Amino acid sequence: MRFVDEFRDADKAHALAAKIAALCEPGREYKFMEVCGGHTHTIYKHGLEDYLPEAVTLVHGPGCPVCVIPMGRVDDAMHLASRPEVIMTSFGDMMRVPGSSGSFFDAKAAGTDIRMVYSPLDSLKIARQNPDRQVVFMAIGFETTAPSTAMTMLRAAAEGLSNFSVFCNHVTIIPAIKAILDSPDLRLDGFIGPGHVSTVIGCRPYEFIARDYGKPVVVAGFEPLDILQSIYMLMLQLSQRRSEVENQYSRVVPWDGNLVALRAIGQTMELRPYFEWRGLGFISHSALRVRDEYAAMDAERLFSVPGVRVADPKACQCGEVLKGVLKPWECKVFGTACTPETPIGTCMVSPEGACAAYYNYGRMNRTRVAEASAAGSAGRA
Amino acid sequence: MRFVDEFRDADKAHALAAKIAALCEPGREYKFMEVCGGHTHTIYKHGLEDYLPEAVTLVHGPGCPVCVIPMGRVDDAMHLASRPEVIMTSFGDMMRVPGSSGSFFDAKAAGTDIRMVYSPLDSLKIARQNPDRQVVFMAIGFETTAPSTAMTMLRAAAEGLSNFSVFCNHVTIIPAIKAILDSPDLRLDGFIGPGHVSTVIGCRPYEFIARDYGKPVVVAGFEPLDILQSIYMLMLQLSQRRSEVENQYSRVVPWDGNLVALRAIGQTMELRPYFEWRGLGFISHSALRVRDEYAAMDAERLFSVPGVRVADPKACQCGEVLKGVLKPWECKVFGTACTPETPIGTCMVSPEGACAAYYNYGRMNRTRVAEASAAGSAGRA
Amino acid sequence: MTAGSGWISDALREHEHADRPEVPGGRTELPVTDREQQVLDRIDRARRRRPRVREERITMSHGAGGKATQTLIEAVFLDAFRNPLLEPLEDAALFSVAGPRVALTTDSYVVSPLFFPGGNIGDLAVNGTVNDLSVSGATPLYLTAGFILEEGFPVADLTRVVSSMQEAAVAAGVSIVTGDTKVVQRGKADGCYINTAGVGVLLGDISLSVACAQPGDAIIVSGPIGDHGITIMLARGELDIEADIISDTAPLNGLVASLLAAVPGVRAMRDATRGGVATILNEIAKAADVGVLASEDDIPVRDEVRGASELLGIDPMYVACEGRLVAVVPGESAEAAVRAMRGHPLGAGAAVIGEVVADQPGIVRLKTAFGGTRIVDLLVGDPLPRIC
Amino acid sequence: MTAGSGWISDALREHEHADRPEVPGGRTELPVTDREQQVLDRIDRARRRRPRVREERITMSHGAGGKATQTLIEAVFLDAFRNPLLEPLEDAALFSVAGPRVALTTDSYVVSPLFFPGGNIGDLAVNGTVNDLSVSGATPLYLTAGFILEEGFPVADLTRVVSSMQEAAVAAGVSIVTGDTKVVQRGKADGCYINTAGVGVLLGDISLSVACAQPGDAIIVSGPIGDHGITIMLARGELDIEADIISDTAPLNGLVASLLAAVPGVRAMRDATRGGVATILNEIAKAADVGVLASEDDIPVRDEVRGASELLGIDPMYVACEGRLVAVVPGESAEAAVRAMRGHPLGAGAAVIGEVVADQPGIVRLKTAFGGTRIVDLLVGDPLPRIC
Amino acid sequence: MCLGIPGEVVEIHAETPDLAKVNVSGVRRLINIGLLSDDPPKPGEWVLIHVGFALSKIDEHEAAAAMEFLESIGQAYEDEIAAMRESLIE
Amino acid sequence: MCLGIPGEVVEIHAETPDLAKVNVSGVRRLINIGLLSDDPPKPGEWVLIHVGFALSKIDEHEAAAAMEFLESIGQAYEDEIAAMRESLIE
Ligand code: SF4
Ligand code: SF4
Ligand SMILES: [Mg+2]
Ligand SMILES: [Mg+2]
Ligand SMILES: [Mg+2]
Ligand SMILES: [Mg+2]
Ligand SMILES: [Mg+2]
Ligand SMILES: [Mg+2]
Ligand SMILES: [Mg+2]
Ligand SMILES: [Mg+2]
Ligand SMILES: [Mg+2]
Ligand SMILES: [Mg+2]
Repeated sequence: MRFVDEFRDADKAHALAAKIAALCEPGREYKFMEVCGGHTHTIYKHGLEDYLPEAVTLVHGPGCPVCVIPMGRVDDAMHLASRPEVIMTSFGDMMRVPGSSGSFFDAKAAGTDIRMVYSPLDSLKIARQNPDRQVVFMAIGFETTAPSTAMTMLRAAAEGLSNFSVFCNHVTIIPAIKAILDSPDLRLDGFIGPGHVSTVIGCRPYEFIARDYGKPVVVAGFEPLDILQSIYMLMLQLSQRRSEVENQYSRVVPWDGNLVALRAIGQTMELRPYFEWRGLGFISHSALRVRDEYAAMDAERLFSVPGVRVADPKACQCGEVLKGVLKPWECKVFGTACTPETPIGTCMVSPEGACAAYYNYGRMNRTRVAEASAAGSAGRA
Repeated sequence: MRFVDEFRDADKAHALAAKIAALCEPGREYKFMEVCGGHTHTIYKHGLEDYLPEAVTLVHGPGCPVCVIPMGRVDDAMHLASRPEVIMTSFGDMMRVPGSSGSFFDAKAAGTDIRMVYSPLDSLKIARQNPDRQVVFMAIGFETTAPSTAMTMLRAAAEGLSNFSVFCNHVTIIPAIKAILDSPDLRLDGFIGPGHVSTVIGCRPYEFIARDYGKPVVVAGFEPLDILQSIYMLMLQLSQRRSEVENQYSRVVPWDGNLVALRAIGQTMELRPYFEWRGLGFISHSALRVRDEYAAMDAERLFSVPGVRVADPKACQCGEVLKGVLKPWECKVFGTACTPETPIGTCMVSPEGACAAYYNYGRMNRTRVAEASAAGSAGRA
Repeated sequence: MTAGSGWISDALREHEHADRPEVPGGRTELPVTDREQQVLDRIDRARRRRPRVREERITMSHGAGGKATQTLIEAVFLDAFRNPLLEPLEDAALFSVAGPRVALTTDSYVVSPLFFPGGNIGDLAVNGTVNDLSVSGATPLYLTAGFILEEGFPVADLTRVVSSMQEAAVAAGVSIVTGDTKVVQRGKADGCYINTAGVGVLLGDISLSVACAQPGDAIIVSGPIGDHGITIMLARGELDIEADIISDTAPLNGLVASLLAAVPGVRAMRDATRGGVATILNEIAKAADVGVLASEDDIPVRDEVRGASELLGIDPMYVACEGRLVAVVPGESAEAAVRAMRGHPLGAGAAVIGEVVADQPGIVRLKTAFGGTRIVDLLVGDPLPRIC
Repeated sequence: MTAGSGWISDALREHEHADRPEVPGGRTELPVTDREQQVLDRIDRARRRRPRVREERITMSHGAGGKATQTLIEAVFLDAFRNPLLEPLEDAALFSVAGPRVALTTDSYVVSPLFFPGGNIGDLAVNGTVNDLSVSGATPLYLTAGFILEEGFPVADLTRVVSSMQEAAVAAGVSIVTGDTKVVQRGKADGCYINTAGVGVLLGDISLSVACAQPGDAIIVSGPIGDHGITIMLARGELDIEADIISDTAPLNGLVASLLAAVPGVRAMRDATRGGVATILNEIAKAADVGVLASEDDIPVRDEVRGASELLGIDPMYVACEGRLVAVVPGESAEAAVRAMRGHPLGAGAAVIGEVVADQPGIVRLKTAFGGTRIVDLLVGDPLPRIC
Repeated sequence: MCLGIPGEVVEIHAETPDLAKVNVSGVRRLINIGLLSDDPPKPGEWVLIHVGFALSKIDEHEAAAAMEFLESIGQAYEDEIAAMRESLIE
Repeated sequence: MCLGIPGEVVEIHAETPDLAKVNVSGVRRLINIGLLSDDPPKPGEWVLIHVGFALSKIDEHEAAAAMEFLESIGQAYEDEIAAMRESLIE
């Protein structure tokens, strides 16, 4: 696959790893946060940590769309879905996210009409096919996904579809990063910037990080070499005592983002005064809601939504994991009470969730792995 | 079973048979029509003909509710049923009656929403459970069944149910008997009168047969001894040169019928000017339709019904069988092209249809049967 | 809705028991890799625990072949059916059979409702297949079990079904040695369908076939007919009819063994299921090209079965049984056969109901209680409640 | 709508051929009983004719056990599967098996759509069960076939499915010797579900089990993985994705025979179906309590399977195959095994994909193409298309 | 015409006196007795049931009379048969 | 964040120029290119696909530059390794 395979080359990874190792100042520890869950996924899926020196630690950030949905919103969605006239549509990732009484998947098994879609546009197809039902799209995701929801709303409006609406849970990444930067218990040396969000918002929004907090940011692609190169670029900035926003993913991310996408979002959605993030609490101006002009497509206004706040289960330490304070395995219930089969926190649900990524791909003794790899004939490290 | 088993006693049957045989005038043939398909069913199911002398022949009449439904009405019903909002409800007997493009059963297999009910009241239950659908009850039957439809309509009206209607195909037996009496090609010596119809209409309506046509009528019950006794009573009238209406089934049939039932019919339905009977053609004042006062429950007015007339398949000789001109097996296609699996005519569908009754129960060589019975240890004739 | 907040507390309770060696001084004491390794070891122990189905309902995951499927198989099926042949959970069960010939049969069970007076789909699925083997003259040994579950099916119901299967298997002396589970979307099944295939062994040179029926043979039924079919029709509730009647579902291998021991010359046996006794009589008439003459008076039918049949306008001769067999034996062995069957609890109501005759080959006739004769043909269509 | 007015003309045409000896002078010539007898004889001849299913769609009657069921069995199933063991249509098929041990397996097939590029539910149902027997080391001999049909299912589709089954059975050298048909109400199934159980015989003392895997063993896959699963996902049409890819459904008994002939020391085989190759690797790790170390680069995956998987965010390792096996062989036999498999058309793409190791028992690790290592656990849930 | 089955009224439905529970050979069903409102059946009385409605009451007196007649001719017939047999034996 | 896959535009949908068929490793799907209306992709160009939408065009020039950099350090690394090996042999 073009633009994929060439960025998975092991030889180049060794070269980059050597460069990174060479940049390590003796005795210094480096902590970088990959903001985006897609990066977390790549890191574990490809075993990228095998290439990093001990001194470099990756901290998994809050950029997993599913992980930050608070339980109350899941319950609200479930409440909507349980209306007999409603067909709820949802991305596959969302299906296993636990609300306080089970997931969409459980509700579907119990008879609630919840259907999985690949694209928000599929919801329109379902709406057209079921004119006597109300199709509600469970909109989740960061700025990457919001434009697709926006385009789908514009399309529905153009068609005059009257039975399609959006339960809007889109969130914006910058306030979350800011919240993390402001949290007292975390020391980071730099950020691996979210590549796909940046195709929409561009690189400028990160400048305050470099400027005000003095932390380097490298917007990174999603292949393992992209991430390794970004780490190298961060190390290089640190060694040169620079703190800038750089774009490793320039083949995909334009510096100014996608204006059409931003316009579409702006036309249909506006910032909420505040929104609850799982583990991070309420963050102001951190999420989107449907604009008044599209009230007829706003499920929150069309149907009454209980909107109760549900406290996370006490055992759940997702907040600490999302902030990068705890490693996934350091959560007390990790792997015993909380597993991908029975996720207690949402970080255990999505393949982008730090806990799930670690559990599914990373759960092994790296020292022993390294030995085995060296010995094993099937490997080729 | 009380009122059943005691009327199935073989010893008494032998006694009656002997009495009947004794009444046969040498050289004379006796032809009695059992008007009612229920009687036809009893006759074959119990092998009653084994008790009758050669000189006595039973002619099967038109009193099978399903057999007289013309193809056009089945097609109309199918048209109604195929409307997406309609749930058609039907008695089991009706399910296999062929229209010009298959039966209800076939339509159901192809996805049409047709449900079997035991009682018309079950249709109300379905209507209550499906407030957004239109439940149409396929009403068929003679005066026996019409009161149940009428009571169901009255109940629906009392409840204010707005999604229940009736596709009314109720027919009345007297005009059909008159049509047979007037048909030139048939000579009958008397009638075994329909017992269950008579619980509703009583015995008086048959008086014209005795009076104007000089044929004896005995209203008969449905157990084999009832029929045998009725034949005996007919033979007795003939031997005494009487022609009267007698009531063999007095344990169930009041001479004046059931006034409540007649009132219920009269309140909800009225005579049609004419109606088509399969095989018998159009007979005036021979069927019921919904009264104007209940127009909101008349499927024929609520929905447009094509009302096309469909000619019976050319090979079909149901008309002759219904009039008693042909014995079932004398129809050219009997048992080869027309079988209960693939009925061409409706007489092959219902267990009360003469052809079906003969095919299912009677299809054997009676002479050989008699021999076998005599020899067989399992029998006890 | 599955789970409820209950599952979280459940999971946590279990977690408490995840024999975790406490790190004395808290996590700062050990280097990171050691602490991580301890967590991994704890997870490893938790994973090796006895699996438990936490969901209240079957979800698509239970059929996807992954962890949920494995948990379902181990916690529900293996746990109930446990035997050395099933236990390896390999692609096929391996065993030896001692006997010159092997009998193989299959049936799918789609009964609705799944639970009914006298049984449920589980014992039905075991007994039905045991019976097909038994009436073939085989000693039933091994069963397969294939489940098609509908998304949303309550796990508690599945557990009940499965434990009934095991009880039925134990009662019949057979083992369920291999199985399969598929889950289909909601609305693509009716809760639970089960297929069982069965393997039995024929000892000696027994040779049974309805084609062997000969004029003069007696036809015997092992007990009152139609109980199962009527029970099911009433259990559906649509007819609003109540009656104190229960399904006759039962394994017939014991009864068959008694019969074969007493009457080695038995010509054929069939278990009367769908289509009832009438269908079997027709199968005999057709296969052997003989006439069958049965006697209505001699056919055992319970009052309730008769009452319900009259109300619905159906004929008990066509109504299904699930624990009755029809046997064809030489006329001279009829008495011995009935005696042998009556000696077994499941044959207490055995009776000769007719005989094989030479004339009218292919046709089944019934001497009615009234003293007449009528044909009993194969049923056309379903036995539909009728008005006329 | 079934039939159409066409069925009447059909029936009449057939009636014309009902070799009816013409009564010379018409019916008045003969006494009534003789005429009646002639009609009865004519009917008798018509009834003994070859049965034919006239309906275009399956109706409830086809499952009621009466005439329609019998017609369906004879005209569709018996006609396609005809063999001496099936033909008596007794309650069980009887046969002898020559071999010390017998293998028994079952699987239900609920694939949707029923017809897909490269096959349909029919050949799938035969191949799948043949494969479970084959990978157990058995020579597949006899299959059962249990159908659950949905009211309204087109008879033409059923006929296609059944003839594919027969073709697959012939190709695999097995016979379908007993069967069962149930019909469920519209909306209670998805057209057609099939269960097949299979009996095979183990010759010699071959003993295969994933529990026998030992450190040093090589793990081999017989060809590119995931073709079937991706084909089915795309064939459903909901994803609007097109690709020139067809199911790999195939009978593996020939390939297994070649492998066993070349490498008698084979430890175990599994056919990779639901859950894909990843699940089998986990089964090995768990059953033998060993580690499994596979190499991403060595696992054959077609471009289209990879492309579709990337688009959908799923992992080909978990995608189903229906004609691929995973074999565990001693390390020293790996080369011979691959050579033997490549000599067979169904093993042309065979490759060593990993090895059994002693450390991290119970865990499957994958050396990624990138040179890292990751765990490959059992799949949780369905492979769901994902956005993130 | 149309199926009619005799059943014994077991009880009148308390809330809806339109309905009665009838017993047919040990099988019970609620049926509508609205068509007999001129003379509603009491428990112990028998009715004829058709499609869930009681169509008429069964007159035990008339039934007994019918049986009597049948028995009388049955008796006469048996006497005759017996006489014939005796004459044959003689 | 969120899955993004590179695909090659194969053709623009004739009736709805909002839609384009893309090819991902031999697999084709129609996707919405409305978000690229400022500079619509032409057949042969590559786009990044996310939930059925093209989110951005892939800049081949930038990709080549990135590759060049990676290759250069790869080369440098290999030279170094080779040098090291030689030094060991010596
Ligand atoms: S292990 Fe579970 S509860 Fe703990 S942080 Fe991870 S997802 Fe949250
Ligand atoms: S055989 Fe068929 S076509 Fe002929 S009269 Fe009877 S029902 Fe009608
Ligand atoms: Mg809903
Ligand atoms: Mg309809
Ligand atoms: Mg069977
Ligand atoms: Mg069976
Ligand atoms: Mg059987
Ligand atoms: Mg299986
Ligand atoms: Mg199997
Ligand atoms: Mg299998
Ligand atoms: Mg297998
Ligand atoms: Mg069967």
